[in-house]
Amino acid sequence: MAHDAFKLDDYNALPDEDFRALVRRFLAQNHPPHLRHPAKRLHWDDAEPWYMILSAAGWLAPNWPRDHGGMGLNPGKQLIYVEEFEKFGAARTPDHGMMLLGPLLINYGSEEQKAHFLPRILSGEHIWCQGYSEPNAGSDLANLRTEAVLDGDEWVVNGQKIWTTLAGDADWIFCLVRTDKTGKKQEGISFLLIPLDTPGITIRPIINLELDDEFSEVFFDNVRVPKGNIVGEVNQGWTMAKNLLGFERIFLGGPRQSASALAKLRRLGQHYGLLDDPAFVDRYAGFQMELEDHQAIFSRVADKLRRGERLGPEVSFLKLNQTALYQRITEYGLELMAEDGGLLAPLMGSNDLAMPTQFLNARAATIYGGTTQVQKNILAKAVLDLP
Amino acid sequence: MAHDAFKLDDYNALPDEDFRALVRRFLAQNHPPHLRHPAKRLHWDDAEPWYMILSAAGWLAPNWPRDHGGMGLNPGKQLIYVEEFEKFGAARTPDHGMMLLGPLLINYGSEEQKAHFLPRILSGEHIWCQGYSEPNAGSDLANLRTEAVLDGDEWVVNGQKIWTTLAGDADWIFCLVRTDKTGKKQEGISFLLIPLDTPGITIRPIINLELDDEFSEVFFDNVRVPKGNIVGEVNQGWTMAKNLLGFERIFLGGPRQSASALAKLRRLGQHYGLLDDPAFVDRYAGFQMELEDHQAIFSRVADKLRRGERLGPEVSFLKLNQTALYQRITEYGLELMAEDGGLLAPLMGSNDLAMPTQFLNARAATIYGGTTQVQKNILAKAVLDLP
Amino acid sequence: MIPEDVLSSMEMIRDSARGITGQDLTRIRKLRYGSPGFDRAVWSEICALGWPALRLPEDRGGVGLGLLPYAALAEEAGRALLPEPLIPAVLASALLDGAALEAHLDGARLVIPAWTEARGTLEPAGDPAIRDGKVTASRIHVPMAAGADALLVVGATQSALVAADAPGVTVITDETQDGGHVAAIRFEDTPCAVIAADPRPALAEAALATAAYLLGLMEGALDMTVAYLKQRVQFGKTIGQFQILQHMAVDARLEIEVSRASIEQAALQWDREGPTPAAQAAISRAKARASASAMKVTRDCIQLHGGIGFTDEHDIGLYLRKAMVEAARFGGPSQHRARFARLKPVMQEA
Amino acid sequence: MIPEDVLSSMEMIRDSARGITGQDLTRIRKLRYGSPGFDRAVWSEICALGWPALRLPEDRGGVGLGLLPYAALAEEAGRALLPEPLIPAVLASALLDGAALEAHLDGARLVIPAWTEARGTLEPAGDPAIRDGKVTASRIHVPMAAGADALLVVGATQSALVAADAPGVTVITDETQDGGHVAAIRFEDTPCAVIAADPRPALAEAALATAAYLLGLMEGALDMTVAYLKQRVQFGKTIGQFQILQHMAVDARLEIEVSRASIEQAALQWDREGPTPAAQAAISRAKARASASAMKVTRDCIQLHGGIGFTDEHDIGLYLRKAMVEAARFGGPSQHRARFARLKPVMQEA
Repeated sequence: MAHDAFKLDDYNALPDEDFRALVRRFLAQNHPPHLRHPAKRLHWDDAEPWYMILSAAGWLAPNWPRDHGGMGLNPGKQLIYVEEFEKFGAARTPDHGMMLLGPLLINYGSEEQKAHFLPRILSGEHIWCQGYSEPNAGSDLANLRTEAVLDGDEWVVNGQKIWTTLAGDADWIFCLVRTDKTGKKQEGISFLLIPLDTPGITIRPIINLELDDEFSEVFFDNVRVPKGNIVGEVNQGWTMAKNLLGFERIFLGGPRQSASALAKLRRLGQHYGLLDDPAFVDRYAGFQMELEDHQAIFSRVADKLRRGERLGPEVSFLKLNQTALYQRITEYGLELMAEDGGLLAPLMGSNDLAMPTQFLNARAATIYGGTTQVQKNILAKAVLDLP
Repeated sequence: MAHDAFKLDDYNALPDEDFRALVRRFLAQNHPPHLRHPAKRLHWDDAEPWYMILSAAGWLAPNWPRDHGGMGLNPGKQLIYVEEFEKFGAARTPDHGMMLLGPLLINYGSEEQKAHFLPRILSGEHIWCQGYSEPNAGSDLANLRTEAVLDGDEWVVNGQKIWTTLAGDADWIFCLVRTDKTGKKQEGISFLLIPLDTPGITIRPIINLELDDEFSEVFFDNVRVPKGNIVGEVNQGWTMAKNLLGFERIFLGGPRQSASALAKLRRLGQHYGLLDDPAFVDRYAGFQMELEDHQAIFSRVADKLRRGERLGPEVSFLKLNQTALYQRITEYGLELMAEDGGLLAPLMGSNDLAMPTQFLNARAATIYGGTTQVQKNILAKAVLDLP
Repeated sequence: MIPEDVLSSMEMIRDSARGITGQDLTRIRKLRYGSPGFDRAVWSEICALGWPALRLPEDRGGVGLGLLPYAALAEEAGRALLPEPLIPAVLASALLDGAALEAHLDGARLVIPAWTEARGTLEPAGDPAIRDGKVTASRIHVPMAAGADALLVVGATQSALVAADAPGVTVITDETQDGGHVAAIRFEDTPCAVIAADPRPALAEAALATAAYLLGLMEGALDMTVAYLKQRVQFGKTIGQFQILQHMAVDARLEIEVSRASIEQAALQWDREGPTPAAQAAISRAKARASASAMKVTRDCIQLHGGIGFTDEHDIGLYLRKAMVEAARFGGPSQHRARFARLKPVMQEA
Repeated sequence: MIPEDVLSSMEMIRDSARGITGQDLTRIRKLRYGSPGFDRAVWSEICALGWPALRLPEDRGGVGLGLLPYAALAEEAGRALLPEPLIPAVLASALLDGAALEAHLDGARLVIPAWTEARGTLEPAGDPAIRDGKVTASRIHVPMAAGADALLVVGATQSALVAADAPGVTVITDETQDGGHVAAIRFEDTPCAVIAADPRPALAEAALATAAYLLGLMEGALDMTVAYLKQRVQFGKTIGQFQILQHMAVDARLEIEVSRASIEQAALQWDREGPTPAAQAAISRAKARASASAMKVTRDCIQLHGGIGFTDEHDIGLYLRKAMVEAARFGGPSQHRARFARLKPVMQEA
């Protein structure tokens, strides 16, 4: 593939519309067709070819600076990149290294850490997963208890992480661990990098409602990690992790899920011969209007990024709005299917009609990444200034 | 009118179906036709003829014992009475004397109080209103501050009541007043009877969203009331008032409001020629099903009364369900009217089409008699045993 | 008001049901996604208790109970997520007779009805084509067909009884979300016995029983959820202290209360007056309500559980998956709303 | 993205609007249920600021601003519950010309358009019958007609301008919930001047402006409500501490955020590409959203106020009453959903 055609010295110098066209062309020419609009989060085995294409083209890390091997996009260009990937239905790769760890290392890592880890993320040598949540630290993340105790030159880690996405595919995990039990809960948390092949680590897949093994539990039993695997200062992990919420927050509020559900609803309407049924058309139009409204509010927030403004807590409105819409589309779709909605396999074997799976997937949307209820608590205080 | 035909020695001896037929006959023969399905709560001037008919027939107080001039109905028969009055669309009279004060006097009043007040309620000589809520004691009623201080043989009352229904029509008010400021809020509250022509009382009507003066504020400025006007023991008013919640609680959850709104919706459908419109028919059928479901749950709770069981906190489900339905019917009705929904006067001058007024009225339904939010708080604890 | 004797037979049948259904969902979980997806030994116990004969008059070998006790039984079945095909079997009982009925009732030869050619309807398919004692027809969404000894090809006025292993029977089985399965079945010149009967009243009863099954399912889901709310701690509080979660649980309880009232009222009316249009409409109302409520309640129960609710390991998901299947069986909310509207036109009632 | 120069003209017009609308609702309350229901002196100020000329190109005596700044102005008008007939006047401006336009713009002769014969539509009525310079027609729901100097009888391709006191004009005025009024008007051989114009683009702009008015109204209602939540004490807490009330307020804020985005996006698209089907659809989307959101937000604001919210004395009710009128003007949610579906058939877009 002619990757070089997509390697520019300064993407930011392109007019927005030209860059947008470039992204579209890139996707059209490079994205594996069979991976478009995947019904589930892809495992590494399936995603690897696409990951390596992105890697080879230098398109893997739009948000990293150029001198670390990223595309160095400014916020406006990052948005266009995301928007076009979403619109195209591009598959998400196991991207925790690029999306979360990379920016953290770039901001807080030692030169040695940057030099060692960043290239290996880009090359696909290290696939990362994230160890934040614990059984008793979900919505209340600061309650985490997995602890790391210094013993000579090593941290000894004991505890358990949960909801670790694609842990089975990963080589490394970045964790928030407790390194000090005195003081406030948010203090005494550090950011630690752990190779998953270290003795004492057990990974147990969790089957989710989609009957898929996207998540795992990760157990740490006297896992010994070199002292230097801490990123930034000891006990500063919470602050660092919070500060990094930026680029990926807008991802959580993108229209992708609702758009995908609405596309399925349209296919179902076609399948059942309802495209001229007034009741169906009315419901469909209502959902399409809501989706376009969501795209409008998403663009409005994106415009803030483009103007170089920092995203405030109100970015959470995107997730609230999108996930609620996503759920309602799938609920209607499921009811529309009548008895077919109870079938386990996709109707006619077609992912385009797999509304029951999408319905189940939508259940998670209001739980992960901050439950709807917790987000509203935060918004009440942060945006409406309620007590 | 042949009232005597409806005077029986023992209504409870009649089989239920016979009694039901009797109530229907009574209403058909005696209820003033122009007062059926009133759009608003009737003032005394309008309600008086109907009140006097009930009084003359001995049908005013279904819930009072016969030896106090009531009908002496058992719970099952009371239900039938209420159900048939609701079904018929019988007008509610200013009935606080019969509904609330009467049972309280019968249970807790002195012989002298019973002998004096009960006959005057029945005869229409005394029309009563209720003084419970205050500006800072709404949902949190126990917070009430209107105080009565004993000065010789008189209570001196100072303070303010609000949301007093039909105060302007009443001769007397029964109040919860604070007689002791020490101890818990619920203690130190007494039940006091006050003639509204006592010097120092000012009544100020409050115009509500329906632009109607159903409610008033009542101000007490050194109002002197005879010591003997306390009902029951001093400082026991809260307990007495709470204990009396029975017969009238089921009233709050009856289907009347939703039934009335649905009847208007049907008339509107007719008026706009929508009775064959599939979208209208679908929505209408949905509401009718919900109304019948409500009637089913209402009957189920009523059956408990019939079996002589005491109504628990779950009776509040009736009000929650009915008021939510009532609001949704009127919201749909209003939207159906399009620009006509913005008109102040009833369409075509017909109360049968007065959906905007009904819509506004429905706003109050989830506020008065315990807001939806406060009721759910109570139910969470009382029914689900949540902490 | 439900008569005292009916109330007590409802209590009795509930007790007997609890004996079968057990205390937890371990058995249910084990049977999922297997074949036939239910336990034939449990089915024998069920037959021994006379459940498939519940609605049959005593002169047909039945127990002669009303629809209300049947609903109470179905509710208990739903609370336990019973996978055994109780409701299809009761439907078959209503249509069978003679030796076939006897074998069906004693559990020796389980008959599953195949009554529809279309999704989203309570109307039976047209009569199957029967010539020279052989039936040709297609049916879809036949529940638990892989566990049947015989199939009843139900038509609007006559039905055909065939052995499951008879020639000309082609079964395509699809798994369902709850761990059970349904079949699309083609009958091609399959030897059969012909039975004349109108299946509509029995189909309406099946709809009502399914509503009751969903009611029990909601109760089970909410009970589990309320227990979780009292136990799970976040932000230093049991999460049941959070007002927003309390109100979600109260809303779920209300859905259950209304569903119960709707179902019991419909069954009472049916037992009193038979399949009148009003009683038919009441059944549609109850099924529409229970289907919609069950979906809402089980969805909200997942949300109230948070992350753990999205795992297949936690039992709360079993209720949602079962609701996904049963909410649509014998008609879902929109079909029953349309049926109600046909039975009770707008202008008919105040 | 909104261009910088448009953003700054939006800011300017907002500032100028705030100069007119004042800080509280005392004036609004006084004008309710009177005739003409608005203040002619304020109207003169409004004209002096050039608002009715806002959308007109400069060569027609206008300000030449886009739909986005107009929406910003309408939003401020809505926040203040402005009773003066701004949106009808802007609609008239688009259709008038010559001396009539001039007199309309400078406030000397206010023209109110009468464009519909039916409720629930954004389609103009058919052309009025005009013979020998005299018009015969009927129009309904003409806003604030009692305050008009002239009426424009709008038709699909031509319109007729008549003096309000011309012979043959019969006006039946009905009060509206917000304290304003509308008229059903019969024109019978009324002398008129004829104007040829297609009113549809201007009607679509009026729909978008009404959406923006509703947006401002929601903002005003929620601001007042959030202030109340911080001040009202019950059970020993400011009620804004109760999670359930917090979430209701957050939900209202979300409705507002989405309405704003929808409105601004539709206006931006219209300013860019003119009345294309896609831009028309975007306006329908924005109006449907704002109408539905405004009803929901103002209803919930009443609930959040509790008892005091149900009194006419408290200002929060003014927002609900205004929403009851404006939500339906130039089409409500169901009409605009249908219009959207016509403009964007199901299969058209992903």
